[in-house]
Amino acid sequence: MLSKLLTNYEETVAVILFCIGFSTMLLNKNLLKKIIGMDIMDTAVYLFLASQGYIKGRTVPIVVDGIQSVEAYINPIPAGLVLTGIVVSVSVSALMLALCIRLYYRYNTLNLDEIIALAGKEEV
Amino acid sequence: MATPEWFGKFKHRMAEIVETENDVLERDMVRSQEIEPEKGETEEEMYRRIRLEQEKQEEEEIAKRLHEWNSRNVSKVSRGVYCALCVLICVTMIALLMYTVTTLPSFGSPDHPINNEVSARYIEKGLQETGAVNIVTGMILDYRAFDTLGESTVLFTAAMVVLFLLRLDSGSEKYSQLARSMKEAPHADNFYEPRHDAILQMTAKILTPIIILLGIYVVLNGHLSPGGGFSGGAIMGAGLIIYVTAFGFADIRRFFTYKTYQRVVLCALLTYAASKCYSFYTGANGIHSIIPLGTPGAILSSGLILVLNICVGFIVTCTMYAFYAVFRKGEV
Amino acid sequence: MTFVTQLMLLFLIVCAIAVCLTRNLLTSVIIYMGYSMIMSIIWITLESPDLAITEAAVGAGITSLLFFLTLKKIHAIDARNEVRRAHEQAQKEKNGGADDGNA
Amino acid sequence: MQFVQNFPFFCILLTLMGAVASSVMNSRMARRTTLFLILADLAMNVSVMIYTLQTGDSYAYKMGHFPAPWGNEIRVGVLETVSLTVFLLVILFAFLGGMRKSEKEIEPTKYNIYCILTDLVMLSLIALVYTNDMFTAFVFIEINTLAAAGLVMMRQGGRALVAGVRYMMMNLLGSSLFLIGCVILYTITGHLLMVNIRESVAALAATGQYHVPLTVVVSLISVGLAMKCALFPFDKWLPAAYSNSTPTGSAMLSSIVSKGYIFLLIKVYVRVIGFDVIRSLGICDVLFIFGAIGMVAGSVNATRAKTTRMMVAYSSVAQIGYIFAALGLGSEMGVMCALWHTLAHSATKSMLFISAHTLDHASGDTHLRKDLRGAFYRSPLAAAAFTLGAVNLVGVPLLSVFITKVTMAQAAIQIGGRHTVIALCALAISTLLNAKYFLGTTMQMYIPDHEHPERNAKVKINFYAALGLIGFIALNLTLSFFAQGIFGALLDGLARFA
Repeated sequence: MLSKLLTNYEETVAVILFCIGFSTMLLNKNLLKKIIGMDIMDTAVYLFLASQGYIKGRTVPIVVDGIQSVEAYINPIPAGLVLTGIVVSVSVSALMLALCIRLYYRYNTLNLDEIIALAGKEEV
Repeated sequence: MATPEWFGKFKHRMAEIVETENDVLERDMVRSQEIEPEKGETEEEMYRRIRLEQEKQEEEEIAKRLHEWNSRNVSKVSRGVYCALCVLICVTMIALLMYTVTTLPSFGSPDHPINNEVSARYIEKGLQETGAVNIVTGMILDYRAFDTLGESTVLFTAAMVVLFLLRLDSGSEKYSQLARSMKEAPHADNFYEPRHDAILQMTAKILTPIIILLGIYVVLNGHLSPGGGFSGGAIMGAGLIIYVTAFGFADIRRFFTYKTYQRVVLCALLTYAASKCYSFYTGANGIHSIIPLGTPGAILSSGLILVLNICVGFIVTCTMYAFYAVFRKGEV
Repeated sequence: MTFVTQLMLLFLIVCAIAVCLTRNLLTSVIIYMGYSMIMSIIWITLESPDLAITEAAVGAGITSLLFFLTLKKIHAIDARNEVRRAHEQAQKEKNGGADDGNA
Repeated sequence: MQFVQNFPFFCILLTLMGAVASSVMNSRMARRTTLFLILADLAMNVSVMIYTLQTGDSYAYKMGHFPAPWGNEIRVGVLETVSLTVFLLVILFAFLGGMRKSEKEIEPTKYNIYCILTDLVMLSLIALVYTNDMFTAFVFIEINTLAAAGLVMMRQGGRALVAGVRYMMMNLLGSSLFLIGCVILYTITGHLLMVNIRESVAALAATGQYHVPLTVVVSLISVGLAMKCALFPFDKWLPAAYSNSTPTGSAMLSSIVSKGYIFLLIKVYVRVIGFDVIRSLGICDVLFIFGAIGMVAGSVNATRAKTTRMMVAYSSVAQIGYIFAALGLGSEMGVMCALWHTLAHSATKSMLFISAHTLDHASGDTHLRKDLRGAFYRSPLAAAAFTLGAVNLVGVPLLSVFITKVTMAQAAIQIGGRHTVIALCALAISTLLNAKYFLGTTMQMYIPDHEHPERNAKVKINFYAALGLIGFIALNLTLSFFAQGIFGALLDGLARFA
């Protein structure tokens, strides 16, 4: 089992990164850290996906010299999906950072617990 | 207390440098408040005093609020339970996912389930069917174009929400308070403008054309080489950002305003949607598409993919620049 | 090549843990920028240059830039604290004797 | 191929183009565009619905020149079109009902962004209902999340922003879990298209290979979507998000955004994984338990809520619990019950939110439950709508939610054993609590306020709000009176859904 983990080292690292990101997002109180945690989580998923498409000894899926056999290129699908995913995650981070700035202007802090407590005291 | 003396001196010196730099800005800021210097005080000292007073007040207020918040019944027990629960969830998840990883085929081996007839067709017939030499581009902009249309929409949605959150309108009174706090915050960027930094401007003069040229290359060659609309657009956006950092917003307004942003994104996204409309409609109804695919490998080939790449490039450039501008000073 | 990849992956984990554990926000954002850069190298080793370009332009470029702008807006970078400490020290030196006497 | 079969695709593209075009319009034009888009989508969707009801079959529509496993496709059947028609009607009435009030609450220069976000929520809902591809589903989930976040924060006050950040945190966590679930599913099956995944999963389940990965996938996707719908342990963000938005925002969030995710979850269970496999994995029981706890916990919280909107929002938690408990029963009857409740709750809850906002406004911009005393005399129409929604959710016979409860009880009895006991207990407790808080609030509205007689004067509500409320009442009554026909159609659709 351990040897299998070592053979699939890319996936293993992706899983570890996913869990690091996940725990940062849950445990860290600072909003910025939560956002970074979320980004790490997303990149971990993309790493997992892209490592699935990799095949040893094959090259980039760009047709060279008219060679079009399956044996020559790696799987293009994961790369395409990851490309889409990266755009999604940059949009999400931009939105969250904008929200951070607004919250900071209002509450002068980025500690989420504190912000929630301060907001609770405001009038409805 | 064991800090060496030279370190203290160095720190002191650094602080002085930073301070003199800030003082120039302070002066403009405080001048508007019409405060007279106290007796026996130079102007310099007065600005420093006022600033320190303001800071102290601010910090005291924050400290007070923190104290209030702490004295409320923040139960440490529930926090502990929460942490323990999170750790438990994480450990369970890592175990389950690790186990899943062990059941997968080996890394780098060709017998993954995903290497099936789908990817085979992309590789074997992609060039003939889409005209794109770069199979990944052909896949995301032709075979799975619906996803990619959704992706551009995500970017558009995020841009709208960010503009909604951070754009300041002089017209509305209700949020003028926010506008004031953003524009007059001690370190707001409006105070830094225009700031003629010779080194930065020289570097930007050389770098900006190169970066933008690279971006254009990456966009236009999206179907031939690695890259495409999104990465090229991000590079061009970075070029614009460098330009604006060096020369200021007043300069970039000559050719890029909020209206430009709106119109470019509108045209690009509408073109994108319209061309996809055409290809989806013809595809589903079995009508032969009249758009020629051209010679593979030529720059003017692969039908709509080139147009789509250019559209995406424009959308991304403008959106990235808009993010930067709106983050920095609340307007595009 | 495998060795390099594995080293990079190890580095990735180290960076991720460091990002979570550093207290200073600026430091963690800079480490995150490095994380993105390493990620883009890993994309190259995985034969996906498209992703590498995108990650370098977006992850290490635009996203980090937005993080920095946010930090600036929330005063996490400014030298305010340093200035203040230096100023207080200078004050102390100016009327040093009295302060020491009180203490 | 007939021309009418193109309509779902037209809906998606038209809504997208309309949303993009609204970004350069002023608020008036943007509002008109949104209304036009809703009506156009509705018209197209009704014609597709009639077409599918006539043929009784579902069809796949290629998005592009390439057939299914290579290109994207959407799939249209009776179930999709009927549900979507109800959802679009809800959007229409919610938009009308909250139009004037939203205008006052939103910064005028940003009103067009509000319209754009409404369009985008609608777009992603249509795409989520029709999509036949897991990754497309993920992309549109993200659009839905971001646009809905904008709607949560529309009022820009401190509470709205905090509600927004809590909403975003939970939802992003949910999307990430959904994404990694999709990715692992793709890894072990090699497909993204739902029908192809089904075949591979059936093959894998038959060999017993990948039992644990499949369980992990299904639980990740379920937990991810449950977080986004605010199933019981993840429900902390919901009340703040729903109650601090604008009227249209709350109505859309409660009845459109979360329902899109539920529809997708049902699709994943029925079409992607297959219910026999789901049952063998044992995920159902977990969902059932949490759903049942949610039914009770949401109602208990609603009883203690001080403001009307909070009460309605907490009742949403309870109703989501109903849907998940019904799904967790793991039988066809259970899925039917969940689907029906998705529609019934969508129509009812948005009506409750719109009428609660109208009543609050009529009672002098109050929020508190106790201030609603005598509200009937101030705004009879809104009070009538609120009463209808309240009695409906309590489960008065002949109304739509009653059918849910009966179906659920039947399904639970069919299964027998512990399920029956738990389901019946949860149903009974939840119904009692529902009756307590909803009827308590409703009764109070009919008692005139003797201490302040001047408060009993009628307050004029604007034309559009009245239109929206009348539309909602009509929609709910239609769902109740023609329940048998609609239920039958849905049952037919479900058979062809897989």
